[in-house]
Amino acid sequence: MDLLEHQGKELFERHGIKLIPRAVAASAAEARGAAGRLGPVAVKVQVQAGGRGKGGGIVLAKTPEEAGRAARKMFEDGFNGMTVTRVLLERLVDIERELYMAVTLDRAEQRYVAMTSSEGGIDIEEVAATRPEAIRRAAIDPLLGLKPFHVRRLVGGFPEDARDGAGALLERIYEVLITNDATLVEVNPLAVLKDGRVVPLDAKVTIDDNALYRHPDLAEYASAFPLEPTEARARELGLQYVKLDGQVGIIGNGAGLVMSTLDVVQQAGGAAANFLDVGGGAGADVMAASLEVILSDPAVRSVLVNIFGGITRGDLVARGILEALERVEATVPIVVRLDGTNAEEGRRILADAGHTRIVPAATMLEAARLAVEAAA
Amino acid sequence: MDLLEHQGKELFERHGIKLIPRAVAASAAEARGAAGRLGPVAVKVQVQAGGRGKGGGIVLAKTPEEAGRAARKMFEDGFNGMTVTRVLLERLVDIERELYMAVTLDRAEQRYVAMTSSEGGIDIEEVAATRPEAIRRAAIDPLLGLKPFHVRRLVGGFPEDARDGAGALLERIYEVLITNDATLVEVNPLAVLKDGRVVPLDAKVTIDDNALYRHPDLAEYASAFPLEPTEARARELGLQYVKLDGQVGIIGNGAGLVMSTLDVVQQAGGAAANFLDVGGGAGADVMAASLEVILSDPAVRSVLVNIFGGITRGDLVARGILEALERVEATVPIVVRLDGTNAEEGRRILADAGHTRIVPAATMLEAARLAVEAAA
Amino acid sequence: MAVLLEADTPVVVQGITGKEGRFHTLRNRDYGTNVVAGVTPGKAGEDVEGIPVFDSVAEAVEATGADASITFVPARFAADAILEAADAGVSLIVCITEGIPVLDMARVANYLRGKEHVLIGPNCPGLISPGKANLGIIPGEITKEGGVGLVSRSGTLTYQIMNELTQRGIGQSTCIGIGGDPIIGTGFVDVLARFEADPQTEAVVLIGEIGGSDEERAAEYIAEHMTKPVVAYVAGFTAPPGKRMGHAGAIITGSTGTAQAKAEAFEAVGVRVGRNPTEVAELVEAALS
Amino acid sequence: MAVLLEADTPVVVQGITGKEGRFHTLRNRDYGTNVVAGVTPGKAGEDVEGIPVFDSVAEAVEATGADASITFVPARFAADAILEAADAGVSLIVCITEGIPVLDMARVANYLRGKEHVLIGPNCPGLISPGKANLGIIPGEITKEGGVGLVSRSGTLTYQIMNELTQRGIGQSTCIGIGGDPIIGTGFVDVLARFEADPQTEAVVLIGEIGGSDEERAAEYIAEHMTKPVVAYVAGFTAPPGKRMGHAGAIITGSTGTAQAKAEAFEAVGVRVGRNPTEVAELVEAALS
Repeated sequence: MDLLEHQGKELFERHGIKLIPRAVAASAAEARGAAGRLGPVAVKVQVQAGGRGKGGGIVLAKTPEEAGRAARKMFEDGFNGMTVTRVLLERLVDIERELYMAVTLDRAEQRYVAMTSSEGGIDIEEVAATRPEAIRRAAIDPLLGLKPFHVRRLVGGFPEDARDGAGALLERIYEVLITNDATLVEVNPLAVLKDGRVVPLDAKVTIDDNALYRHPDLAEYASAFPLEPTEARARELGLQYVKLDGQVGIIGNGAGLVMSTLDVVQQAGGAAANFLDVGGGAGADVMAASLEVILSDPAVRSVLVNIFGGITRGDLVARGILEALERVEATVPIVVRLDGTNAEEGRRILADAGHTRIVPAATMLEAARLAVEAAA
Repeated sequence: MDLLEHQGKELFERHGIKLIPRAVAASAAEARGAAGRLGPVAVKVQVQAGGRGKGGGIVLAKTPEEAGRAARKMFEDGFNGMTVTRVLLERLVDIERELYMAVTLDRAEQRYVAMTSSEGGIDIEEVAATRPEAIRRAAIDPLLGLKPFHVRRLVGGFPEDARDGAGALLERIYEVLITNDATLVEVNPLAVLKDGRVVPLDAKVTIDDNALYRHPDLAEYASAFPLEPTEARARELGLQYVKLDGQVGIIGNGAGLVMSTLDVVQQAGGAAANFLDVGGGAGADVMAASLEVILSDPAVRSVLVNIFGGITRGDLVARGILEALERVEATVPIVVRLDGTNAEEGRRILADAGHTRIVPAATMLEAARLAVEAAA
Repeated sequence: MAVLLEADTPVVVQGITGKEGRFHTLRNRDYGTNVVAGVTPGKAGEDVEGIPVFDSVAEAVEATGADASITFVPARFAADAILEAADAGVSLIVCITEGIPVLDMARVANYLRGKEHVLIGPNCPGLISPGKANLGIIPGEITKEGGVGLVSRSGTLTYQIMNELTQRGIGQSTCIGIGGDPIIGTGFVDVLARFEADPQTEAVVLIGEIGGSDEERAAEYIAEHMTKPVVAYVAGFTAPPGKRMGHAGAIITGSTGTAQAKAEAFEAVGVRVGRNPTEVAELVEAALS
Repeated sequence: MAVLLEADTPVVVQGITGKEGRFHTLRNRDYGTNVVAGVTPGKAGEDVEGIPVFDSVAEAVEATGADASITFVPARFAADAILEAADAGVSLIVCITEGIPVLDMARVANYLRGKEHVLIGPNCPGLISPGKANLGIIPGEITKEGGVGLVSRSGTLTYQIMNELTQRGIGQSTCIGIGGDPIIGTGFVDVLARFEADPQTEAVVLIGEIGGSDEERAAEYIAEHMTKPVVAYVAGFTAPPGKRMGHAGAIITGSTGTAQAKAEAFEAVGVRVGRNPTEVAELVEAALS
């Protein structure tokens, strides 16, 4: 779960990290009022994505009126196709220098990695690609934690009078990561102010969804994220759903199989309308809910159900499809391919039902071909 | 550093462990007063040693008067030769069963070990020797800590209704160990009361001396420990000194060499009056102080200085000896054996001084022989 | 000789009395797996269709000599269950559980580093040595004993490809689902090394997916160390790229993590990549003939 | 060939600009040790008599190829210094510092377990391969190149016995002070295995002392694995037994930890035990003739 900047900063403050005076606004009026209190500000669009600096998502405003106008435009226009419900206003400060600091999971090494660069700002990936020596890294074993020698090494490339402040901050950043089950905490830029303070100007925090059960406070942050209506419905039902651009609605079990189904649909000349993984051991209820979600998407012209049973049982899948069709009217063909555990029984159940919209398929490739043809 | 029982229990309470109502008394009058508030009590002598139960160090008292008398006797008699300056009074409780629980360092395995037994009480070592299966053990890697599976396994042999309470206590005990740099936390007996509570009746806690710098609160506990006068003087001067029963005062550098010197003195027919290690890199000051301490012990009939220089320099050792002899009058012979770094210069310095009490020796064995002869 | 799991490997099941644990334990035993014990704290003395239940893995190992464990316990207790199995000394630990926090697994993985235990998973279907033993949730009936070693980050996609192989009459030595979580115990490279060393295995199928750089590392390893033919599949060519927050991840891997990049990494070292599961089976057939 | 330390082993000194660090670094270099770098945070660019100083071990290793480190930093920073050396990838880490909290060392020891680094110490005099290199505070002038491998928990007692050997004309392959702290990196058994494998070493002297059960474990190892003659010494026959608080320690070791028990453990497996340092040298002389 990617936190919005203002949520990440809230988290920073809870861990004793000092920040620049700021306020969150949910309307242009609120933004104008906050700017009145803060003075000249940066108005920053709050979206779960990077690239705001380049994309016009950060606007400097000298007066409350300018801040209000900038906020209004953000709320009205959104950002890169994303809905905007919050902006952050932050008092303008005198920046001496911009640095970079991050701690993140390194899955290949099974460790965390702390990184710093004295070349902060928006182009850190290019710095990494073209001048890797400008980025210092340290692998951190979570059993040991961030040690003083790591910190010394990581801040050793910073301007000398920023090292102590940056070192203390890095220790807090690591604490933020570990105590909140984050997989990424990134500060870019990390500002050295003219008065010598070292302050995070941005905060990118990603929380491990699997660990949200031990952070109910963070789980609540999710309610602030804007969601597309079908996605919202899918989330309510506990389904792994992502909306895509095509016309073939996809339901499968297991992320790998679903991704493979998307690929095969494309190879057959079609395009998937969504990614929907019912997960392991889905019963009739989940199948029915999934089909309902897919059929509620007006872009869907055909549906492909691709189930390879392991824990998931073919007979329950078949019953779920029939159940859904009693509740929702299907105006498009539903190609069903069942294999694995109890698949034969499932196929028989569907054949017996004799529903006109259901098209059986023997293989995954055949199913893709039939679904694409039906959507054409 | 071994904490007194009442100090250990204070530490337990700081970590949220519930204990039986109790009070510390430094006089018979205080004991009587405390017993008046507590009701029937156990009066427990406070010494840095075990074996109190068998040795008469725990007396049950029904009335304040009985408690006062028991305390007076403890203050007057001491315990197994140790001075007693404090007693602990603890309200008598109804005990259903006595268990055992400990966490300690296992140096051979470089880990900590948690141990439990449902046969608590004074004879736990005999239980371990005769029926090892009655003791459950779990090795704990300090990088991982005590995990739920350890706890389940360790309390699995306890009476079923005591397991939850004992498990929670074990987690606290481990916390006490780790957060206070203890090398031992032992609870014997751990009582299951008739009302179902699981409560430590004793608390043996050993703190790592090397870690005292990060626990100033614990370091202060040491001021409550009674010390033999020569030991007190040695501690003031920062020397590793232990009083022994013989007549040959020993000064050496390095614990191994000093122990070896003690052994060689015994092989020569004598007995050491003390163990004194000046440590690595001792200069003239430390040597002078050491000699002063040794000469202040009336039992000492001769002194053996055995120095093998590494960091320690023979010339500084020689100067230290001469310095001490200017301050204190030596009434006994001082056999000096110097080897290693700058030993030749040291020997020359001593020879030039021509002090009548100084007896040079060429080897360790010769030095032992000379010192034993002089003490005879 | 298969890899990691043999017909006589004695297995203890952690979480045996739960619904899933019980179901798959009995399926595994029916397949031929030597299930000797189960563990559910507080249920010592009970049995599951004749399989004795113990309070702890240590007690189960002591009583039965179990040398492999499989765990079905819920996510918030699963890391502890893995550590318990390691502490009890079993050689092979299979964790089916999905949803374990990544920090828990990072700690477990670093604790196991340099130790002798092999961890498969978590969030994986387990492994099967067809005709010998099945440890996990892979449907045994779609497999067939033979010479193809299969290793995969995916679950059901693996079944799909196993099925395609079996339908063509191509058997498997061992099929291992290593799991799709960010931190897993055994990775592609470890399994590839085992297949290379295994006399029964004649060819290898590797099934990857988008994200991370495990496939790129596997390709490097294959180029340097594998003599047996390897056929790869990568899922997710048309998967949505996903919104990206920070840059740190990209800086670390130095890889885009796309299916395209992974397929190219394989092809660059001469590993043939199937466009879909059916083509994978065709390529394996060709490699073996 | 000596053990662990050769004439060309490139060494980095942690804490080189401190009083002790500087003194012993220069003594070691004078002896012949290949000291290539020093580390003191914040002093990069300085030098100590021509030895370049770096801010971190990683930078020193990168610039000079150092493969061994020795640390003289104060106790409260020493565990971090050891970890820094390990992180920088040096093979041999020698820690002279005394007074390191045991919990710090317990963490370090468990972190290093299963990794390739060899840690000698802490609270030890280091090691010397006479005639080749000296890494630590052992006085080089009392040693002589030859065939006796010496391993000891004690510092000055080791010098005493080395001196007795040298005075008899008996040279040493490598002398290793493993340190007397409750938790140390390399123990007797590791060193014995190295001496057994080292062609230069013809006989071994083992110097133990009261406490713990390392000597008992060493005796077991010698009985099972050593073909070369071993002479032992144990200090502390007349040492005060020490007041004992709890019982947990005794339960763990199952040993009394006395010098008597240790000497008997050695003699039970045919290892001769000298009654004093002089007798140790005599026994070695006899074993070699």
